[in-house]
Amino acid sequence: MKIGVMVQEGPYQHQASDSAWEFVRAALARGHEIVGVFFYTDGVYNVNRFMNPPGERVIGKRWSELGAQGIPLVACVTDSTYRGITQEIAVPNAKISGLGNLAEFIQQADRFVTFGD
Amino acid sequence: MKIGVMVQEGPYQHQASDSAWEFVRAALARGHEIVGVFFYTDGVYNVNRFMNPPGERVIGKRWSELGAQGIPLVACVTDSTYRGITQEIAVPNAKISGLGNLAEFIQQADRFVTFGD
Amino acid sequence: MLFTVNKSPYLRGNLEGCLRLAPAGTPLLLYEDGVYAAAAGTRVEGLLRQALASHPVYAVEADLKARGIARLIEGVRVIDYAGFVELVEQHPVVPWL
Amino acid sequence: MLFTVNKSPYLRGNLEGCLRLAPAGTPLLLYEDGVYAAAAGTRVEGLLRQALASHPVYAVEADLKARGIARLIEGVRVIDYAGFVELVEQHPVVPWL
Amino acid sequence: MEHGEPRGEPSGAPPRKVLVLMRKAPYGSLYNWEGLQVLLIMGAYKMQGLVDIAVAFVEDGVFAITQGQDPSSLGMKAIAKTYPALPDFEVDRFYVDGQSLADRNLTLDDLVIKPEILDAAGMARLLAEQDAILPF
Amino acid sequence: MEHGEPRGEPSGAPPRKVLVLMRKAPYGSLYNWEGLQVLLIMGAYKMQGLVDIAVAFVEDGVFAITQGQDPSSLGMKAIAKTYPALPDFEVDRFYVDGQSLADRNLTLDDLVIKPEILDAAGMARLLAEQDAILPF
Repeated sequence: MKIGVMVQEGPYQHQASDSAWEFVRAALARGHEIVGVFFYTDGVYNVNRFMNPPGERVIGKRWSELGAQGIPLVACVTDSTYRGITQEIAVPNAKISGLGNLAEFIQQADRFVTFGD
Repeated sequence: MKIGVMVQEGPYQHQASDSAWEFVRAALARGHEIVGVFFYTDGVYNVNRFMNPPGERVIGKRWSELGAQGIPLVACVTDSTYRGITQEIAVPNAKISGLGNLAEFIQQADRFVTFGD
Repeated sequence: MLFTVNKSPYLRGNLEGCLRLAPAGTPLLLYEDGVYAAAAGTRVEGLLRQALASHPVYAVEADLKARGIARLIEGVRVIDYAGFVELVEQHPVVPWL
Repeated sequence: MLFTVNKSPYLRGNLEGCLRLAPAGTPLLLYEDGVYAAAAGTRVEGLLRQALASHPVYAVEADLKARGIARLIEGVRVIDYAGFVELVEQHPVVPWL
Repeated sequence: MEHGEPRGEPSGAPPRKVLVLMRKAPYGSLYNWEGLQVLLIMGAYKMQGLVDIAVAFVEDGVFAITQGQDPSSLGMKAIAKTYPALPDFEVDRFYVDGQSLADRNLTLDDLVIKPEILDAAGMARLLAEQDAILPF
Repeated sequence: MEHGEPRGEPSGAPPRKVLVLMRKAPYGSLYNWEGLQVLLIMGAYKMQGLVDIAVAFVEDGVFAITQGQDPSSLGMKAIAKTYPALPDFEVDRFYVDGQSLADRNLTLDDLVIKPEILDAAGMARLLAEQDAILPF
């Protein structure tokens, strides 16, 4: 199936980002196509490339690795602008772009799952 | 009196940062001394200098202005490192530093107030 | 002690939780989404009436206005941020976030 | 429909809220702090027993293990993330965040 | 459990049914402001026949559409006032959970729009019709 | 209402009484991990006689100290296992709300430390003694 995902919280503070990542990996393992992961509201913090937690999972890097496999990763441009996240500081394979991407993902997906608080 | 403040959430997503700012202004207006504002957990996002909300309150700038009045603003260095916030991208008058600052603020303050979710 | 509550009483247990522990006479401050508890005639009015029976209850005006809450339960004292600060002058804060 | 609940039943009304609207037979997935509802013998056990009377109830194993929840209410089905995905294959998701 | 069957390609398929589900209160957090932005963009996709879009107000989500909101002294944008303009953006299917209104001592007269009031069974049917539900 | 009187300078003053109040569950959010970091730093200040530090577990905060936690498959750090080491960092005053334990079908035997169990009145007294309460 084609599955779309939205993440509404930033890394570390809430489990949402971790749960979304586990879900995406499990969906890929079952042969599904992830049409995209849309990072909305505080979720845009997930694509900050400067996360550097000592001895810990690096959430931005994990997402970037999924992006390298061809999964579209988009952080909402408006929310990013509010919060000081720009394309320059985004991890590789993540795009800062408009809400239209969310609409596209939904329109392409057979299922859509949101992770948040 | 001497009053210390902790902020546990980032800007915009939750009202915590707004409430803390209103409280600090009102406390100053009543002649109190704010011994410091400590930004902890997602609160560290408050000091990002690149926030740029079109036609909206710029929360980082508001804090920086209070810092210019001599109020110590400290964002937890560990949480900042986790989340990709560094001294270079911090607003003027905000310092990325250790949890010891929180302990100092508490030790100096007659009252301590936390804003969060 | 000043107990502060910033959560909606419909979806969160914060108000109920702090009422269990706050000794009679201790003031209670509602702010942010906590001010929804002060609206008259709702399903949770009983909870706030229980609070008012034992505690002075304050609600922040700017938060009431933002949310368009006009009809308050009788006895709730509306204060501005200066009033919030005054309460903090008088009492150490117990943030029931 | 698959209702998903990720909040503790002690401090949040999410589980109760979605039970009011979920038609009988609709599966319910507990994950993150939502899995606390699956623990046996607690004050909120009645809520989950009510859920089990009308719904298949699933709980994510990794979240149970993280929290050290060992004794579950009988009838709760423990699944891994692959099982979560299987449920999503079968049902559109209603996230009751 | 077994796999569901994939559907066909979306092009040429009927419009995806999308519901924005507002469950949180405004101002204390940003979520339902963000849900409002999603409604606006979905309206544009509805115009192209790609999605069908509706919004439901449940639990504290009903506070999003109450009259008299004035967050100006907090420097925040008013949320409710945008709703009456949504039909201009092709968003015109509004639903509200009757129990949630009653619990909060609200009636249609207290709201800035006139959503269709649904009982629990009606709300469950609405949820069941959707391809995608976006919570705010 | 009238202004309270400022206290004297803290140097030479008795140590500030600080309570970390754990009310949230671990893993779903980071708060009580962060509270734990505060306990560790406060221990260092206690050694200097500047603060007195205690921790109370109330409501879902009691889940922070249950036995058997294993978040390794989620790639997260275990939280509970740090608590037994806290006395080495000068943090040794642990309190738990008895009602919160009972509500969750927990007893002292289920916990990684042995906090003093307080009833509602005892917990209220503990809260009333503090100069600063830090919620997590």
